[in-house]
Amino acid sequence: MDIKDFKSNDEIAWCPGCGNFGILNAVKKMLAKLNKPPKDILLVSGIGQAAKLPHYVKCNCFNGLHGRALPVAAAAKIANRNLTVLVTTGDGDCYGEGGNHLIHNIRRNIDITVIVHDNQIYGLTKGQASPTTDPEYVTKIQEEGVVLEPLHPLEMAVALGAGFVARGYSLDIEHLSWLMEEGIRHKGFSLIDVLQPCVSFNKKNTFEWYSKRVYKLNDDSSYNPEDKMAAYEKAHEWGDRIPIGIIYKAEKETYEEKRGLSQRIPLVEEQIENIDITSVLSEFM
Amino acid sequence: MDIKDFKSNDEIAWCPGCGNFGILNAVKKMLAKLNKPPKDILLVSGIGQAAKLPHYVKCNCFNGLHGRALPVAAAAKIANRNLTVLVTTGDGDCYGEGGNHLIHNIRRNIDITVIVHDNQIYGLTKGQASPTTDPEYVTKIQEEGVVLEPLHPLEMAVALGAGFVARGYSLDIEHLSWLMEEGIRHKGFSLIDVLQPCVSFNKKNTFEWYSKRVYKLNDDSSYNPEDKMAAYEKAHEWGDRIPIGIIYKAEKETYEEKRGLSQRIPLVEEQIENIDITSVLSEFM
Amino acid sequence: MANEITMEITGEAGQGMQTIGAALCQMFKNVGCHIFANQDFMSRIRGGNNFFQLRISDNPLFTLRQKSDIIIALDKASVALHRLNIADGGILILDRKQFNITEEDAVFFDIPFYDIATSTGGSKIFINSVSCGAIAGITGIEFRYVDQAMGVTFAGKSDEILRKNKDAARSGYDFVRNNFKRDTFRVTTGAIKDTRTLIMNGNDAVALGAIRAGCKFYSAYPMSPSTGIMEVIARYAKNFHIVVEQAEDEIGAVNMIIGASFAGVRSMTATSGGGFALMTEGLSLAAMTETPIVVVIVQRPAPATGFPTRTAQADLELVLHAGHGEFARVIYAPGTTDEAFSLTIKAFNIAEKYQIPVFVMTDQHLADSYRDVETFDLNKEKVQRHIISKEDSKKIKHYKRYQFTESGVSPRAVPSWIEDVIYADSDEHTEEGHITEDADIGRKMVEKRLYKKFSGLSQEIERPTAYKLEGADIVLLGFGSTYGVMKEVSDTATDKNIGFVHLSQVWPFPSSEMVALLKDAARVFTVENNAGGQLARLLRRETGFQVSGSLLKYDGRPFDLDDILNRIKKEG
Amino acid sequence: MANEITMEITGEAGQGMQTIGAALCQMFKNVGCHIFANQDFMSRIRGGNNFFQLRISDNPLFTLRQKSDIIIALDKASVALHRLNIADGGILILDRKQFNITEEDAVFFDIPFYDIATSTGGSKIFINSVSCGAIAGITGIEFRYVDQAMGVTFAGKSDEILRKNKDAARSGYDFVRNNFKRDTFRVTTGAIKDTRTLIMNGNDAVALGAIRAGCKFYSAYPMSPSTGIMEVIARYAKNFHIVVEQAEDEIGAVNMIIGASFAGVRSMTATSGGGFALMTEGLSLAAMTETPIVVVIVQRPAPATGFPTRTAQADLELVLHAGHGEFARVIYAPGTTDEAFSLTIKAFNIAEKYQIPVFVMTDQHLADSYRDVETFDLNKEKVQRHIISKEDSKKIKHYKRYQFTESGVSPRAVPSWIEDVIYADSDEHTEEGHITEDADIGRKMVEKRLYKKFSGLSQEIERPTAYKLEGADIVLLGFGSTYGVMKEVSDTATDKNIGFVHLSQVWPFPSSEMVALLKDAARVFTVENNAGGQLARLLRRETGFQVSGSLLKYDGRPFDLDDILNRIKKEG
Ligand SMILES: Cc1ncc(C[n+]2csc(CCOP(=O)(O)OP(=O)(O)O)c2C)c(N)n1
Ligand SMILES: Cc1ncc(C[n+]2csc(CCOP(=O)(O)OP(=O)(O)O)c2C)c(N)n1
Ligand code: SF4
Ligand code: SF4
Ligand SMILES: [Mg+2]
Ligand SMILES: [Mg+2]
Repeated sequence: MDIKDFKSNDEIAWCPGCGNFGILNAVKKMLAKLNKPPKDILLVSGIGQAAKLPHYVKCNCFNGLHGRALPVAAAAKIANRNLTVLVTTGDGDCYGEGGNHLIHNIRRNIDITVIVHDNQIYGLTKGQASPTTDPEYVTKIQEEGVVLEPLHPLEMAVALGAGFVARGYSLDIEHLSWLMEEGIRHKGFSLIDVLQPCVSFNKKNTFEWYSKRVYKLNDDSSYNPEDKMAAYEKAHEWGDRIPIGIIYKAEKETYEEKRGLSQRIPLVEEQIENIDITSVLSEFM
Repeated sequence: MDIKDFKSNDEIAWCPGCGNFGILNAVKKMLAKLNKPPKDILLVSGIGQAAKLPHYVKCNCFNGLHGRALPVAAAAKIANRNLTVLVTTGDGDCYGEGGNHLIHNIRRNIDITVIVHDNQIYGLTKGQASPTTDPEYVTKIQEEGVVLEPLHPLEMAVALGAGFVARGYSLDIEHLSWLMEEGIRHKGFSLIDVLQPCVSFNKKNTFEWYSKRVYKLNDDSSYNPEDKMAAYEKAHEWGDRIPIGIIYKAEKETYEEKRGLSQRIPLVEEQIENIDITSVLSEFM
Repeated sequence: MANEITMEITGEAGQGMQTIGAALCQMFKNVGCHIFANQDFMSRIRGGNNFFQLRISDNPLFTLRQKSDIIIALDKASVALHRLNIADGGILILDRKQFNITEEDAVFFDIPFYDIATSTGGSKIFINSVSCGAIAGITGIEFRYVDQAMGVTFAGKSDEILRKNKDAARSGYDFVRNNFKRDTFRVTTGAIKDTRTLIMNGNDAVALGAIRAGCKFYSAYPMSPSTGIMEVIARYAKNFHIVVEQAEDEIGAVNMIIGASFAGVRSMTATSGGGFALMTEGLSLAAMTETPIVVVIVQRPAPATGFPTRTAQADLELVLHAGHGEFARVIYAPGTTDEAFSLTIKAFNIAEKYQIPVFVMTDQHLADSYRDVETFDLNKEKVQRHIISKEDSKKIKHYKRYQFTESGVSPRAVPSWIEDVIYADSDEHTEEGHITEDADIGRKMVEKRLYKKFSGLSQEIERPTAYKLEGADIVLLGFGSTYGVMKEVSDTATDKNIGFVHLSQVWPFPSSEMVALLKDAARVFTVENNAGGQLARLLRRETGFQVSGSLLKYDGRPFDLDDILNRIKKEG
Repeated sequence: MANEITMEITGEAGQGMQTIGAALCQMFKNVGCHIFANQDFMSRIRGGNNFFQLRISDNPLFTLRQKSDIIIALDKASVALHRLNIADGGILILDRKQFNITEEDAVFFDIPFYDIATSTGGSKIFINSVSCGAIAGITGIEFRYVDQAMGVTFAGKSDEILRKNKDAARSGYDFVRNNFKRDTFRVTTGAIKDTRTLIMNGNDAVALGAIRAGCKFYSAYPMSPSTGIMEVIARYAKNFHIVVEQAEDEIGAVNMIIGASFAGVRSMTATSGGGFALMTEGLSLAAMTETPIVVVIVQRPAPATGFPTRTAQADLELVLHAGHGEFARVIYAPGTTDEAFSLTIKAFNIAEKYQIPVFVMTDQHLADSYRDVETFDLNKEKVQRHIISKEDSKKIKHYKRYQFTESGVSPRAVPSWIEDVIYADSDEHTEEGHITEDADIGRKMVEKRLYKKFSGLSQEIERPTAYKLEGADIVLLGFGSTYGVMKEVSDTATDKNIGFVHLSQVWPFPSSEMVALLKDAARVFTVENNAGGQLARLLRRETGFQVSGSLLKYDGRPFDLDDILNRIKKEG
């Protein structure tokens, strides 16, 4: 497959210079490498700028409700385990409105990959604080600055037992697409939080701000992403230095395996025209 | 105040022998010690067996919707910071249906205390798996046993930056009421997960099962609940040994402090009869 | 000889009323009686007061009675609570010694349940079986039926347990044969020749309908009184390769079934009012993305938590309008178990045909009450698929998910079966499924989803049931579970001719048919388990027809035969 | 001399149409014109095509026109997109050089915006101010008004920025005075003598109403087009000691306002369809616990995400029936900014008086469009509290939260003010607020929450506005934002007499009043921004009255004057 095979004709509605473009390029690059035809890939999203991404890739797309991408994605995968299922979502979409689905789908451990475009702001609705907005950042709603502790998505995911927890940066497309590849390769739920500058509404966490701070975990060969305590520390690190890379990794049995789905034909292939229920009926006699 | 001052005349609808009775007794014991009149205390709950508790105590009570105790409690505290606000909730109520409110109210850090009656089962609806049900436990819905990773509420709370994270056991009333006292004393959001045997539907995690396993963290003077990494380890411990006590503790500025509510009169005391908005109107001229 | 008996077993939650009930149903069915049984329970696991009403007759039964001929009180509190529910000539069976009741009362019939249970079985848990035996004795049926019923009820238990239960039943039976001399309650047997009938409640029927319809993915969050549906599907899930997934909340549930359905799999959820309220945004998503889903609403009294284990029909208007924006939907309101079964299958067919959300609206009363019904005719409602088959999919190279068509329905492809990709979108979208801001496309999409689909749906409305309308002094009108009471009222009322019209589909509304049916009626009353008279309002909105009045009940309890008969009498 | 001009500024999102719009409104208001301005925007931050329509007149204005006399195109794409929107005799202003447009077109008027902006201000961002100056020049108003408007618009910016903007505007003004010779567009000035009028949109008015009403707690989740309300309240929150809390989701928001209200504080939320759908379980909780809340719904087209930044009135039926179970509610549907202000205050009063959820239902068109209105009469709707005062609370030793009363309303105490405790419960409950399973209490509680409160509420329905009904050939009927178009149609139509009836309260429905108003009307048409004709249905349901037809629009755009005039013409 080639990047061109994933070209969509839909006009891109993002602001010029937005960090989302990097993520889009990384997705396409990764897909080209994945070597699966577009028809066997499903991108699911909620609502927000991030959530528009599936329209800009030629793949199956389900662009659902704000906050609700995960249950759609998880169930689509259950219905047809041959689909490669990716979720593209925002920090508001996934960590705010969709928080409950995130924590429980981490527990579910279905083999899907979730890419969070984390611009630390609500972009599409014009700049309110998101769960990850830095403390004290002032917006039209948070007039005196954000007072809530930012959500720590990666720490939380480790705590919940996620098997693949990573952070990428939208400017480092090579690294990001590698992370996505690894996420897809990982059997089970993968969470990739991506630092994504919003040039229109996040005046603090800019390209410059991030670029100055990010460093690659995998450059440090002593870092062992299978060490949970080390992962907690790296997941927590934020400020002068921000690690990107695979923070935590653990092999676990997936939902599909535990429920025996992997051994049967995909649900979608079942014939349903004339299901014989007479034996069940007789139990009610 | 005396325990009798908190006696409610409502008939208790729990099963005889239920672990909830221990929690009820601990709550009353703690209230008696707190030395605040019932009228200045508010118990908020959702729906479930646990959530019936406020009816069995003489205090103000708001028994709301399944999963939605936290937003009610948080806002009641914002409206009247003189109220002591407690939430009594179940593992389904708080970690299942109410998961999103939990993670974001931990971030909000309002000065309320949340007591989760964690019987690792949905009691009131007759025994389906809850987010904390042990793996492989069989129910009428989970016919082949639970396959989801149990939610790790304490680890998650630490990850999210909660300032008071504890576990109690409903049979150890003394210890539990002490935990509750500490939780209330703690400025900010406090989470107390309470091991609570359900004699009707949880045939695994019984009194006997828990009693064999629990041990008190505070018996071990070397345990420092302000050490986050240690806290992660203890929060994760489950199986042959289950720690109870204060797992994690950290001082943080509360929501009320950050938003300047502590310095002004409670919202509920504001006069609203003739608010002068002429200066605002002139800005629209 | 009675050709109809009503009995009631009452006690605390946790005393096993459900087990006795099941055994008695089995027993009387095998004797050849028609049965109707209803459980009245509180929202608690132990204590309080629950009861089980069981009617038996040589005519088919559909509803409850206000009073019972035989009441068995399993605890002391029940005696006072149910004393007034005894019908003329009825008896109240109790264990005076155990309850420490010394007063005399002509209706009392004393059975030392506790002593019999402990002496034969060794524990008071055998009281239930003693009761079954006693009932058999009083109604004069042969013991072998008790024996058989015990076998079914305790199938899977150890031989020892089974034996003890049988012994306990036998002792109860013998005690009665020795001490109870009236034969008022002897039943006529053999009304049903073929005992291969089903004893089933509404939840069972919906669950079996879903299995038969090819539902392969079921996701829900537990909520009384709908949880039984999930339990039944879960029980058979492995056999039929169905995935039952308990969701984290109802929002997760509805979005999951949308996801599975988008991927090509028939999917369903069930819930009650509060959970349904949480799903409403998702319904709108199903409508917008044109993803078929089936949502079962088992109504219970509200607002908010209300009476969690009781019954109501107060969410008709909610289900009619739930979900923001305007789109076509279908609402079935089965009146009986057989309708619950066949309309659930139809719900899947229609959802898939029109790519819309379809609702099966029942209530706690239908969901939890048992009747004997003839085994289902599996040819009545067959599975009809409305997707592009795998075979045909191979030919498709260019696909538009929302192609404009005459019918408003665009051919639906399954992702990965066709060569092209599929875009589904919750924003207003083009035929290709991409976000648009175009006014004309928006308008045409609204027309597609609302007008065009509605017009197709209007061609296949379930016909209302019309019964004894000719010459009726009063016509009753209802939907859903009130079928039962209307039917028996029609058949029983003596001083007046009572007909009825029952809607098992409330939307699209069968307007012209209703006008035709009702226009000559002397007087029309709706019978509704709600306070608003919602069906009457809907009728007026759709046809202009105004009913003479509404017989409403909104205390969480179902109607019973006597209640409606009395009210009709009062109406004059 | 024109006594009415319509202009349009159009370009990409992010080009600053809102800033120009605000400056122009300010300028024309100070000249003494009435204005009406509406923003048409896409759901994106940059690019695409947005436009701003501004009407000025010496008569009060209420709605849009189909075509504009003056169009300023700020980018090349806009020229083609808006060419057909030019009214007879109108002009399209463009920067031919910059857009590289060589074709001739009689309507073109070329202004080298780019060159002027860069030469005077040093950057193309000054194009907006050049445009303002140009408009002032074309409409012939004195430059000092531009100067003043610039001052207001750029208040808070540095002196340098202000000066550059003024220079840019001046250059635009001068360019036009030198090059544009027609005086067709010169405006009559001084229609408004007192320029202390407000320029405000519906969201502003609702927010100010809430502040004035004593709302002290506001919680919401951002959602277009309702977010503006939260922004305005947040802007003034500190001054008025209001806590504005952005919730984690809409479910959190509605439950938060219930919690704060239970604690005694007036509380509000606002949202749009999808968020409202998520709140519906919470509405039912407010009703059951009898906790007053005010919920504002700013409608936008759906289903699902729909057109997020556009307008609709399609959620009337949803708001009428949202929430499981049956309970009294009130729905206001303000037609103008002043109504939005005063009905928001009334919403708080009524919510508190009846302890129910009260809805203020607006839509994107009302929310985002600006008009000049006389400054609000603060005596019209005063704050009336309906809680037990702190003073009176001291005397209360025994309290029943849900005491049965004649009115259905139980005196409401504030926790900690009284000596007793307060139990509020989402289950069916006793007068004391404890869970009950009792049928009689349940029935009486339903009657309390539904019948009794409804009957009180029916005594204080907002009267519909009736206008020019006498001798009307056609009576228009609408709710909410269509007030504007109906009013102008009535005043403008020449070939027929057009009257209208406007409902600013849709529930409880003013049934008898409507019958009285409409019964003699020759023909009645509802005017609704939806596809279902929902108001017509409601009218029929409540009164039996059937309208002659419905003028519907469901493409996400508001009605305009010409559209309705044309349709009326077609109706004959
Ligand atoms: C139920 C619901 N609530 C609110 C919205 C409005 N909304 C759309 S996008 C968005 C925030 C998006 O933020 P994020 O997920 O961070 O995406 P971004 O635009 O920043 O990429 C909100 C609040 C909605 N569409 N649906
Ligand atoms: C929206 C909604 N969904 C579902 C329910 C049904 N329900 C009531 S209690 C409960 C589970 C309670 O479990 P938990 O919180 O663990 O409490 P427990 O009974 O075990 O103490 C459920 C699912 C409900 N009341 N509301
Ligand atoms: S608003 Fe921010 S996130 Fe959205 S497209 Fe523009 S720059 Fe990107
Ligand atoms: S069901 Fe379980 S949790 Fe509920 S009261 Fe009974 S024992 Fe306690
Ligand atoms: Mg974001
Ligand atoms: Mg529990």
